[in-house]
Amino acid sequence: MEITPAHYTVLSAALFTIGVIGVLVRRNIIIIFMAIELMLNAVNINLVAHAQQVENLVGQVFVVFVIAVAAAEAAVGLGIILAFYRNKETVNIDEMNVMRW
Amino acid sequence: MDLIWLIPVLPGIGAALNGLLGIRYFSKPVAAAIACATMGGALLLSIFAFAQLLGAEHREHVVTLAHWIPPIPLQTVDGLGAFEAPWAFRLDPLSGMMILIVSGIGFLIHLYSSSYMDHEPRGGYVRFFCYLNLFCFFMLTLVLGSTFLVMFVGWEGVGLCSYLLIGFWYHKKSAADAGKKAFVVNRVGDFGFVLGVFLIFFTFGTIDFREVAEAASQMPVESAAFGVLSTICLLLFVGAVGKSAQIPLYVWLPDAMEGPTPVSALIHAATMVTAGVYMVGRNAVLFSHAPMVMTIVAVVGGVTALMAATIGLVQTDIKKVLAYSTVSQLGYMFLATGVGAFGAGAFHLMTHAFFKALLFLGSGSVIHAMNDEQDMQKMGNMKLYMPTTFITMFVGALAIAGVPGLSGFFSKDEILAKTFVASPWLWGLAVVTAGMTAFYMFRLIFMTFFGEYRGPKWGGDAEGQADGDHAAAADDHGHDGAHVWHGPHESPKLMTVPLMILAVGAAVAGYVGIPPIIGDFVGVGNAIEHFLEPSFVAESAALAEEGEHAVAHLSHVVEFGLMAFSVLIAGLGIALAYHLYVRRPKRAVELAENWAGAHRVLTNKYYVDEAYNSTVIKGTMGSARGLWAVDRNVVDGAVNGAGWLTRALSWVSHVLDKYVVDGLVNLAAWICAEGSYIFRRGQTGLIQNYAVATLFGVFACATAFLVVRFMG
Amino acid sequence: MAETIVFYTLSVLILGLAILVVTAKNAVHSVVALVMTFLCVAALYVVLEAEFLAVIQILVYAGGIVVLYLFVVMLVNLGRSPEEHQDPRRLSVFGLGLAGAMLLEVAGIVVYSYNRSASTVTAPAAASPVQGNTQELGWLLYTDYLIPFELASVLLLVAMVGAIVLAKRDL
Amino acid sequence: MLDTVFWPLVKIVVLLNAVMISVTFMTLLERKVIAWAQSRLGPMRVGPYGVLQAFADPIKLMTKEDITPANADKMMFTLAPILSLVPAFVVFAVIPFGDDPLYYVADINVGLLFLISVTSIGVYGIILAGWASNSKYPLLAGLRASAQLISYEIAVTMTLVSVILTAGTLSMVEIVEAQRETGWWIGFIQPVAFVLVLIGGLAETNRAPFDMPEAEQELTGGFHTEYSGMRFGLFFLAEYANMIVISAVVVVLFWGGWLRPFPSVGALALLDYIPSWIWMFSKMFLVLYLFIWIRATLPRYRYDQLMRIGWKVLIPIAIANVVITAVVKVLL
Repeated sequence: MEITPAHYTVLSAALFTIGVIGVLVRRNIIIIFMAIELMLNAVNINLVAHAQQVENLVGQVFVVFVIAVAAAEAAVGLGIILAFYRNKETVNIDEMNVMRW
Repeated sequence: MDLIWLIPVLPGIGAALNGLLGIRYFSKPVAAAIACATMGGALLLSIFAFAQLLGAEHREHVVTLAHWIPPIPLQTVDGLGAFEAPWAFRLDPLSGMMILIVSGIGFLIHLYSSSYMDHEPRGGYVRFFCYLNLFCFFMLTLVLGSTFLVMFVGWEGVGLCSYLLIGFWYHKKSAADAGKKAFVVNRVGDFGFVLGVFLIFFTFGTIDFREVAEAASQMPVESAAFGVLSTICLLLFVGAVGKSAQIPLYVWLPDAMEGPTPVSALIHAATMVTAGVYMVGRNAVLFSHAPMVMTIVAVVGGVTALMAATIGLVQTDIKKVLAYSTVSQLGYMFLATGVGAFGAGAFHLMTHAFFKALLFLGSGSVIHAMNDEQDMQKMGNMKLYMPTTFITMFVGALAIAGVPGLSGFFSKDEILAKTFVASPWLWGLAVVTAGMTAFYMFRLIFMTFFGEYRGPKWGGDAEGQADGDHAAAADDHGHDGAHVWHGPHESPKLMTVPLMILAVGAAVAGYVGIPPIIGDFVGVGNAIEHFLEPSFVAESAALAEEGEHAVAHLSHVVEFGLMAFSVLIAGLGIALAYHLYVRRPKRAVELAENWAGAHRVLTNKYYVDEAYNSTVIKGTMGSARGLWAVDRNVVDGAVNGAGWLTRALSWVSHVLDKYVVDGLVNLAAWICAEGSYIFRRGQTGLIQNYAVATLFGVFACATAFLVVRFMG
Repeated sequence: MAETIVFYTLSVLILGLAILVVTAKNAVHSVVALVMTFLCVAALYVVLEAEFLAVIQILVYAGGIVVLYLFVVMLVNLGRSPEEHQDPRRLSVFGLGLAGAMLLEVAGIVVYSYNRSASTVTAPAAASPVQGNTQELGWLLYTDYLIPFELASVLLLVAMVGAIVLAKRDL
Repeated sequence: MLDTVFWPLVKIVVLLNAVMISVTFMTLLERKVIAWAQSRLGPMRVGPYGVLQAFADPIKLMTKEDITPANADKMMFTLAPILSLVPAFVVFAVIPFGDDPLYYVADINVGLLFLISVTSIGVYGIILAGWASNSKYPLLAGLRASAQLISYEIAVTMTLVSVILTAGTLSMVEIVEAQRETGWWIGFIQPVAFVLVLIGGLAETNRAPFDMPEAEQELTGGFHTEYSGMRFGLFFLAEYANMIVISAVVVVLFWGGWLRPFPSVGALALLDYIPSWIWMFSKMFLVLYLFIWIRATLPRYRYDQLMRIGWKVLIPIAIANVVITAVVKVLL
């Protein structure tokens, strides 16, 4: 059976869904971040697969940008987590509600 | 000549340095050095500029430094005019002479002051030099200014410096009051001056001296009617009267003697007070076109000369004598300008600057020697203790008395001659004044330097000790605060050298203006009059028509007679003084007792101050009180009534606000607050719930897509 | 055939490890699973003829970002599990169901779409003056996508500054 | 199938065995060289001049008891040495040891990048080993080691960019070919880059003077304190394999790989009769000897000094080098 972009898309959707579930269910914010990385990777797989399908490298260019943005996001996000942890001694997202109301 | 703007600016820099930094940081020698150096620089520049001016073909040079006020459209008599004021300086013969006088005498007085003011604490010393430099800055601006406005800057500036310096010892109430008096009296004059400048702009559309003079020279001479030119001149003359201490505004000058003596010499004898004469001379063309005002000027000058001289006869304070003498001599200058002899006035201005500065500095030296004693009755026989001061002052007195060969003789004689042509009555006044001048000056000399020593005793030192010791003592006694007096002594070199230079000046300055009678004989013309002429005369057709009477010359015989007569009068005055104060001192006292009424009037200066006090000052105060009462009862009452009304209204408004408006607002807020309870439940602060909501939105979209695709 | 085997193997690995990432109790285990996932994704890129991206994926993700996560996990080494406290109002179960439903929907849409238009019309890429995956990618990045590329560098700089500011106790 | 699967597999097996054997002799060489540097004899008992010591050590490690601490995270504890060893071996795939395809496993067009990225995975082994031991010294050492590796990886990668610019390719084989074509070894063109890569290589392999993660005096042995037996042996193997990789990389990038000296001078053509892999191995040996020499000579850095040098000296110099190289490249 030939592997079509549809396969990659479904794989990507599955990976993305796992990421979504991680974001929605876990309470450790670091793991939530990791789940977000999973989602980004799912998107990347999609982009690369379709770039190959249409024989156009623009998709890969976008992956490069996604990776750059992911790096920036990780740096700042983890910085925030560390700063928060220093003040509140927790990484539980349920306890991060000081800005509510 | 393009650097003439530096002449005023240099002392300005000195003042800024001393004023901004010096009072906190500079030591006495540094401050004095800065002040003297800047003045010396100004003097050098003035000499160079003057030399170049002598060599120049066209004896007028204008340097525009910057545009101060850009052209502003203002209403004039012929439509809109552009009011424009550049920072422009004008060097012509008149201002050239003035900058030489101001910077030269200013420099000498700076030198003199550096020693004279040595008793001052450091701060006061530096402050003094700051003021002095500032004064020179403004005075040079005044004389170099090319427009009325620049001149006015200097005019007001010197007034300010005069105020500051008169009140230099501000802790002394009399000094502070004298400064205030000078300032207020000057305001009256300045008011006239400013009005005059306004009228000039309104009439001519410009305030540049040259342009105004050219415009005025095209207008007819107002010999019959009192026209606009006459009004301008009268207003300007009011300014001159204030600044140059003429009747009725002379009262501030005697009081101004409260200031330090170098200040009196520089400001209140040599330079500032002559600004009025300079200003009238500067506007000679205008004044020539207003003969009626000229008459007023001449009469005011003559009467002032005589009146001040009579007061001077009986004063016992050495500086007061000199002050009244100054007023009197200024009267002379106005007399000269009033009869159209602008050159003679300016000439006298110059010679007077020399000998009066000399006399003031000499008196300062004496006062210094007498431990700040100013009363001549407590002096006497000072020639023994301070020969240099005596000789130089004696030269000055001879010069002012008009003894032939010295400067005062030439200038005074020229004024007398010109006055005789214009009006023998005024000449009579002037001659009597000349006699009195000789008398009171030599009364001063004789009371101070001759006779017996009448002053207080001093400890320890034997009388008549060698002068050198005292000079040495004078050098070091300035250093300690508790200044112990060792008896009268000669002043230090820094003070006597300027005296000597000025004495030489007083002796020889007259030779630039040798009168025709002698000049023709020796073959020398009247250099200064010829030199100054371009400043006073414009190409005036109108004037040329009526010019005959102004330029009429005297025959040599008459002139010689007049000269001989005035010399005789002066000699009589000197002789009388010698008789009364050296030969028979008791006779003077008897005379005063016999003529007690007149003596009292003169001693009290004709009760002018009292008269002003009871009329002008009382009147002003009374009306002020009246206005105050009106203010308090009527105006305040109205204001308070308005206030009460406002409060009453605001109370009503407050009630409305509190119960009606606030009620509505609170109601709205209450509704929001109650309503928000329902919605607040959704705001859990759980970010994942929000994400679920987002996901639900995506889900809904996808479902909608599917539904549309497959069902629809 | 070979591609099919490789694809399915990698898919199973990716999804399995991803599930491990999300479910692991210990955060360090999550991180290790994440690294593995990324390595498998890199392998998938190689299959998709994107060698450069594969290498970059390893270099940046596995070698850089995830090390950062590991660091933070170790620095935030808690005495109590961060999962202990649970807000009663969370909608986790609902979210879980919703995500599953989403997956089904998307899969349905994808399958349906690809079945309907089996072969998509491909827009052939403009002829590139260079050969090879890396070179062509570089060419695109430095010509057509130069400005986004530079912006990305600025973004990274800003992120770096921000991270330092956030993480440093006292500046 | 034979060419795509079988022969590469044979080459991989041969290569891995060669690496492991050379590691054993590396340990012997190191002990001997350091001993000579310290006027000692070193191991002398096992075999003539202690040559067989190279086999005695691995046998000892393999036969020792393999202890897992009670509170350790067992899965990670087992995974860590593997994670450490695998990248060290994987990179050998792209290193060309000679001019013929026979002498290398694969020539991929992003070879250098592949090398960099795979070595960057090695840090997980160290950091996880430290964490999984559930002991404070290994944890500290693991954190230190990973921080050090990441820091110096940046410097080395930046430096390699300038080499790539000079050679104009990412493929290891083509880099060597480029040096043959220009006739200049890149080490002569980029001496600064060479020094930077050498220093960075020392740091990345945790060699003296950057052997902070295993500083015995401070950390009682480093991240592998709790390891024993063959698991410790794996770390050991990984470290020395990494050293060999670094030496190979230095030789390939800077000193002409398998090329004879002065490849452009025709007069030395007779040197071509010596097989290319001998040139390669002799150059690698020199570099390895230099590493051991440095270890015997230089004292250890303090941790803060190490990080400061990495961030404040090496990285700025590396960036400057890239900029200068780029400018020169554009101008020429």
